[in-house]
Amino acid sequence: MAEPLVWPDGGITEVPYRLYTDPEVFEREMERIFCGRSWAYVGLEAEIPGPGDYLVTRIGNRSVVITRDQDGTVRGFLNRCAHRGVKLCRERRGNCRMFVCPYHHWSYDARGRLKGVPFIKGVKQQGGMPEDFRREDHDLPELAVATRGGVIFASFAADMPSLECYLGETNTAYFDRVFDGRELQVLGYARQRIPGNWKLMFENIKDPYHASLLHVFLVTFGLFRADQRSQVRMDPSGAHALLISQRGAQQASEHTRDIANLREDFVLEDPRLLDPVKEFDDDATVVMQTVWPNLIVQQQSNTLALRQIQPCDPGAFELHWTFFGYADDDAAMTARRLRQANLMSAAGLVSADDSEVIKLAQDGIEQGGAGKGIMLMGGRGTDDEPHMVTEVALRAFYRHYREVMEL
Amino acid sequence: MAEPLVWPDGGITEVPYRLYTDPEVFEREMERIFCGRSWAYVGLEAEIPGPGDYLVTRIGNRSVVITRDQDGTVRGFLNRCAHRGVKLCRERRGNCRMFVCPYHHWSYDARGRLKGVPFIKGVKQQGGMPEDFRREDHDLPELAVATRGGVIFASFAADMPSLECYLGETNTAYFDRVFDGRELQVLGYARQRIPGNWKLMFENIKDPYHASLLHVFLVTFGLFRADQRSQVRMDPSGAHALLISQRGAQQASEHTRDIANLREDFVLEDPRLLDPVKEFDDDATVVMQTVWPNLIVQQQSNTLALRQIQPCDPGAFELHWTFFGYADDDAAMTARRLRQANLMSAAGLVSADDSEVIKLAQDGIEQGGAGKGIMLMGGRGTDDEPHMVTEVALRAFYRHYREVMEL
Amino acid sequence: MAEPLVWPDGGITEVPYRLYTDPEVFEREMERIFCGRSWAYVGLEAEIPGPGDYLVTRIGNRSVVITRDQDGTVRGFLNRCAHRGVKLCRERRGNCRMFVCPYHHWSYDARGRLKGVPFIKGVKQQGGMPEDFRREDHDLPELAVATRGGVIFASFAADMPSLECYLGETNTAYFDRVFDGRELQVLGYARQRIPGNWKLMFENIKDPYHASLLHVFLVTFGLFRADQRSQVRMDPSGAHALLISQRGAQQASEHTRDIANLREDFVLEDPRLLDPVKEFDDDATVVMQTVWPNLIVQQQSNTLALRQIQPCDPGAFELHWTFFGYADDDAAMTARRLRQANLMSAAGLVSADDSEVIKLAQDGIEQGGAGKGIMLMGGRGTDDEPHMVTEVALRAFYRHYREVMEL
Amino acid sequence: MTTADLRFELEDLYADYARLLDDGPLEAWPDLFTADSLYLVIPRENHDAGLPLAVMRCESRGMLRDRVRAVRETIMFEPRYLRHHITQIRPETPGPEMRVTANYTVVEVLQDELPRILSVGRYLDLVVRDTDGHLRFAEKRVVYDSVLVPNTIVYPL
Amino acid sequence: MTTADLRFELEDLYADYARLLDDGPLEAWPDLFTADSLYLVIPRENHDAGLPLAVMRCESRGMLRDRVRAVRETIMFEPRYLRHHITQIRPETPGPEMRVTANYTVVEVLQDELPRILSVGRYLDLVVRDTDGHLRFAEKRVVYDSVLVPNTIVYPL
Amino acid sequence: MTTADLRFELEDLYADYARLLDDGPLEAWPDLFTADSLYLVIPRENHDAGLPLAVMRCESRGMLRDRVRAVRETIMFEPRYLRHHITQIRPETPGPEMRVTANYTVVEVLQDELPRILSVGRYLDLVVRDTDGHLRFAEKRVVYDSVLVPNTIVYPL
Ligand code: FES
Ligand code: FES
Ligand code: FES
Ligand SMILES: [Fe+3]
Ligand SMILES: [Fe+3]
Ligand SMILES: [Fe+3]
Repeated sequence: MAEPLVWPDGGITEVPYRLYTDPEVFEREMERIFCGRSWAYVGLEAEIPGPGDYLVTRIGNRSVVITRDQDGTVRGFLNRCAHRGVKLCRERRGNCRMFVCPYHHWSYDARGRLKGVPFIKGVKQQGGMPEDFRREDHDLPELAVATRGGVIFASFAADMPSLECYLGETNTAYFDRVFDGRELQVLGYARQRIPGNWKLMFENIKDPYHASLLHVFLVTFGLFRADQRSQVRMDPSGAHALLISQRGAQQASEHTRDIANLREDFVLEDPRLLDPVKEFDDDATVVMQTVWPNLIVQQQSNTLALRQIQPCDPGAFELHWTFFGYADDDAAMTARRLRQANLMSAAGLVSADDSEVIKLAQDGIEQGGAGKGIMLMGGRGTDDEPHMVTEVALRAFYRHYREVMEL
Repeated sequence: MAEPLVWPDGGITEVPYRLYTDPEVFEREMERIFCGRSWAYVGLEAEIPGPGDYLVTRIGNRSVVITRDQDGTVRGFLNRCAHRGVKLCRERRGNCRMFVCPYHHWSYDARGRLKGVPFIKGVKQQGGMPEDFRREDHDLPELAVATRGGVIFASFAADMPSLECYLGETNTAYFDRVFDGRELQVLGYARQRIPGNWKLMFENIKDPYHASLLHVFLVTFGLFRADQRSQVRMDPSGAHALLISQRGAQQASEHTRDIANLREDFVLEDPRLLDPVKEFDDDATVVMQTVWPNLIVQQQSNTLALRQIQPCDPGAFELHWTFFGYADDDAAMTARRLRQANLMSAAGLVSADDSEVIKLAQDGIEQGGAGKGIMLMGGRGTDDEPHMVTEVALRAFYRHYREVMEL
Repeated sequence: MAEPLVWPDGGITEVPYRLYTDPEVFEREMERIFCGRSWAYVGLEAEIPGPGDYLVTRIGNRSVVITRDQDGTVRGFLNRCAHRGVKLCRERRGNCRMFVCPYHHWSYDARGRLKGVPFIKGVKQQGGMPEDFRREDHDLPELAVATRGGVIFASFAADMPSLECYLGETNTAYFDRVFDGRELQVLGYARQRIPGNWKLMFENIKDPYHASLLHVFLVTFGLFRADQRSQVRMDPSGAHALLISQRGAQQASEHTRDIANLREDFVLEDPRLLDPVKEFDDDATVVMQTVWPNLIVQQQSNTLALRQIQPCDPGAFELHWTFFGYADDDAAMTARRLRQANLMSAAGLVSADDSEVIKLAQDGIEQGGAGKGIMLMGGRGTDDEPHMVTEVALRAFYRHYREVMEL
Repeated sequence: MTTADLRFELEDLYADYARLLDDGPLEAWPDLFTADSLYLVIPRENHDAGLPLAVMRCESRGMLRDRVRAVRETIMFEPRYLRHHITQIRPETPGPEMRVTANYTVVEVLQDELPRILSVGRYLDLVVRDTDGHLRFAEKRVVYDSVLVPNTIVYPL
Repeated sequence: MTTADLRFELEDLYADYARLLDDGPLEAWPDLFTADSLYLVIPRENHDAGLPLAVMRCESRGMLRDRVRAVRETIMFEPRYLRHHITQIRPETPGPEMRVTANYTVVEVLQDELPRILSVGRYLDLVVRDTDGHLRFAEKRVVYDSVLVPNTIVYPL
Repeated sequence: MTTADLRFELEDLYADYARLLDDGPLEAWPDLFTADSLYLVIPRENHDAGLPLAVMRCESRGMLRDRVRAVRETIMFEPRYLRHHITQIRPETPGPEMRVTANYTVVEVLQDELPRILSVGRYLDLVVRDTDGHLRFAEKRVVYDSVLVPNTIVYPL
């Protein structure tokens, strides 16, 4: 890079602001983190139930096609024609046996293998491809694919470890808690373009400290409180994390006085907005799981959602939400999930705070001049902690980040 | 450049994607290709018929003024005031004797020679320009101008060869086929901003291979078919090219089966949309001529148009269409040209495919990671070919491109 | 920088166009000029009359908070939270005792000193900041503040000279002419985003040569004429300048013939648009003062305004206008100021010429290729001159610019 | 065919809707809905695919009021101005119960930023004559074409 | 002065025009034109200079149908949503043959992109009472101010 | 409740207002105002804060004419096309003196640039029946939300 990036003395307790603005850092992140040795979330099996069904999504800055082949196996490949680079698939979802490029109709199978080249032998003994042209030299980069509990992950690396050992024991266990084998039902999508660096999204979700302060709505209704029973757990690498907590009551406490504008008198006119029912075996009412490099699995009361992070440039990323339930939900549960969704996504009574504060963070960071953020809450360690007054999961994230980025 | 660009082993059969995205490559293209030793199309004499008439257009990233001086000679100069860089001319077209800068009213003649500097001697013996200020030191860069058949070309290079030897014999002949000395009549303009690298436009026009596949409308109505009589011809340098073909009938053939969505049953409700009449002496029904560095001359049935390429940045260019006929066209012919124009430009039944596929190409190319396009159809050569199953004109283009760019 | 910038031989009479387009030059300007050793205008005391009142503005590319503390002293600090960089203050204006960051509610006092960190000691003996965390290590960068005549200036440099010696004698005197101790009354604001380099704004105001040519409206109504009595005066450094002139009559003269489109027959249907009354002791009807690095003080007849320059990037800046009068103005004078404001700001009958010509200058400059502007009107010197046929103030500006930028 | 007065009454309902959201008071906005009204802000892709997920779902006027109060008291967001354009207001059926469709665009202005399109789409409404004689929304489905939301939708659309 | 009913009938004609283009079915859109209607999409610079070249020129309802079929079956393009705003609908003359002018904006949303203005301009129309009693366009000139087209105009404006 | 005819007369007044600014002749635009009319173009922040400063302030029809003449003869600016959309035209009070509010957007097209929103906001108007029987603006306050102006406002909004 122009000037080599020097990490501050504070190590993982300090993050240089250049990481949020430098195009070369961004390029390196795309290569090493998103398109490197990682399992990226790409969709749900329920979205491509039948043979030939496909979806188009993005890993880092690359468009990929995920499809189910005729044997029912999930496949994936880079969405870029081998001929002259055209983005092959234009629809977000569809069904087809062969993927035909619009420009010269080269066609590829479910694994991105080049199967057809019009006029390859020419027309009327004229033109066509040279003798030594071999179709198999022009297959598209195929993705490794792993699925678990109906969730699809893909990787540009061929020799990835299994999803289980990638996630680690604890994270696999909590992943299975939601994706327990029951058939999933997609309730719908929401998409945002957030004007901040993609890492700010992970920092936000891995940070329980902010939740009890920024999210007045949560605190007001006791959905999340600094004095709740809770824990922060990571996998050994620090890449993934779990925020697990248990709902409290709507009441003031010594720990809510810090919240400038807590509204103790706020009583819902229509309480159906918040009528959670227990649906998992443990006591956790909120489990937020962050999976390196692009996924957030959210169980907030009865709202179940996957958030996929698609970076655009150093200063912006897209956040794609998939809300889901289970095929065996009754109407009341579905209605509940849909009502509680008011708290989340592009107009979320809670998540609006986050997308707004991420913009404010990027605005502040881009002001130029050297600078760095600090993450000292809860000390300097990276071990699991049984409370939420900590930034431990951020430190663990950056420990892993530095290894992968070699920064 | 940051890292020197290494051309792939395939030579002119392979184009590195960095050529479509790198700002330094783009800068170099502006200097060497557009503002270097080339004849750039700038307009028609019919657009500036009288003394003092002028038009403003762009060569590469530079704004230029083309005007007819009082003797009737066509002149051109850089549209940038010598004083403090202001873009002199703001109107697209107009008439004036002197070109006056809005800021301090410095005035220039038709050749961009500085003629007037207000208060040059000061006011009341105060101020004004220093003794040694010589107006003639501040003339604007004048352009070399060449015209043929009513078409105007200009160059920033003073010592250009004649237009004829620039085009070469064949291309001159076909140029004269359309611009045969008859008075031209402008029918109107269309302008597009296409989100792709400017070279993708030339690749598209120089590529007959795509026409018989992408353009279902053309094929459906037999306007262009892989099995038509046709030829691809270049000038010796490879800079310019001609695609010449002859209309077939609307019928299926072994060579149309490749076209996924051919519509054999598509019969026009109003056939006037396509009622070509022969108007040139040869059998060609379509002649597409590409003239380095910025012009496409199109004769598609009875639609005559010039397309001027104005690059914006590595990822976008403007395409400026000038539709024309001849002053001696009868009303029926004019009506025919205007109806057939439905196939072309911003909403063209045919050219829409091209502007859309160019965007898809740029989208695919910009996905990052190394990459290259391949151009092997019709072999590896760069000689004229008597058929359209070939990418020969693209190879010839890049042969010349590499020479000029020294890449 | 990529290639080191070589200044043309002409010295301060020639400005290389790269200064208006190069991002590295821009970065350097932000550091050295705006956030370096300079007094930047940030607002009026009348805008924050009471304790706790604050306003948010920008110095260079940095957001700053200017506030009046409980003792009535004006203070300022960088608007960026020390925790993770969030832009603290979101409102343009307001009142508060402590500044609380929305993200984790860290709170700062009027000098940007960190006063509160929620859960600093943890919750229920869990979490919190480490033992060695000291709040005072995390205060925000405080600004030096100076006020004169109700106008507030701030600096990122701690050891600035007094405002008086920064402005120099003459500029201080003329500054005091308008800001004479009378209470100021804000009449309102106007804001523009002008697509040009920020220096073009200073060049424009420091250049009396253009006023008598570009501004046909001014000349038509004799508000500004090349043959008026006038002077251009600088401070010793050349950073600041004064254009002082005296209104003439609406009549043609040998010196107005240069103006192509002078409208001698233009008589106002409603003359109230221009009914200036003398309100200062001297004969000057127009005094335009430019204060390095971001302020223009304008007295144009009875229109009093401050223009603050906020650079966005090499190709754009924001211009923030504050129109004001005096608390003791009578209704007629206020009405007069408001009517004369028609000549200024975003829709100004006069200043529209300037914002438009600045865009044309940037458009012309960005055309690429080497290039430079020249500033020879009135010779090559940098001394005060008793007339307006000169670019002396621009030369002085660039003399100082080169010193500060070390270019 | 609906009568002229009813048409203008309808136009005014939409004008009031826009004004209360753009210029306030926001607190009065829920009064344009019936007590048991349904208000949805839903991406066009969900609407077209028959997926129920909406980014705002208020199943009563009370829920609308809760939303308004959250905007006022609990949500943290940057100050902004919004401006509606509601056009092609088209009652599909005459009478006291009207299916009404309209196109809308909401332009957003953040402080010191240039205006931009926040949301564009159409309204699929059911307008009824309420017990007190006023026209009100019994249903309002805001189906937005701008599926990729530029950051946050804070105020109702 | 035209009567209220006629004005609303006219408003509804434009609302239907917008809906059929934005929400479909596109196949029904040509039915809003007379059999021998003229439909032009022409850049303002050509219109003002008296140059005849239009980027879309349909000289009959049949040609409109051919255009629609091409959009459906032959043209290759990225998926997109469009949304019209048609305002200041102004009948210049009363009676069965009305010269009508209106302003329009079409906002385009490409997949995973933010909304943008595709085209802005005015309609210069001739609206007639057709034999079957319906109002239809005998002429529609779409004169667009946005002379530099952002890539492609696929659907009629 | 105002009558249908009056409503349409009002709609036409705004349509004429838009047309004269967008398509000209600009010289006829002041005739839509009364002789002693007040015309203001004022940023919303000033309007909301009770600050009187407007970027355009014409205190009579004569001043409007002076502004028009300056645009024609003295101001130097790049050529541009403008297009208005005026919606939610809402007469607050019936009768000869009407307080009218409306929302507006003006889209600007500079030569060889893509269209962009120049200004967005609302009109706060007083419309009166003038002595010659025509409706005219006695007051027009253009309150613009787009406080940061993209360069220059040359033509009235
Ligand atoms: S680019 Fe895909 S087939 Fe040619
Ligand atoms: S910049 Fe052209 S005359 Fe000064
Ligand atoms: S970022 Fe400001 S308190 Fe955490
Ligand atoms: Fe949060
Ligand atoms: Fe083509
Ligand atoms: Fe000026």
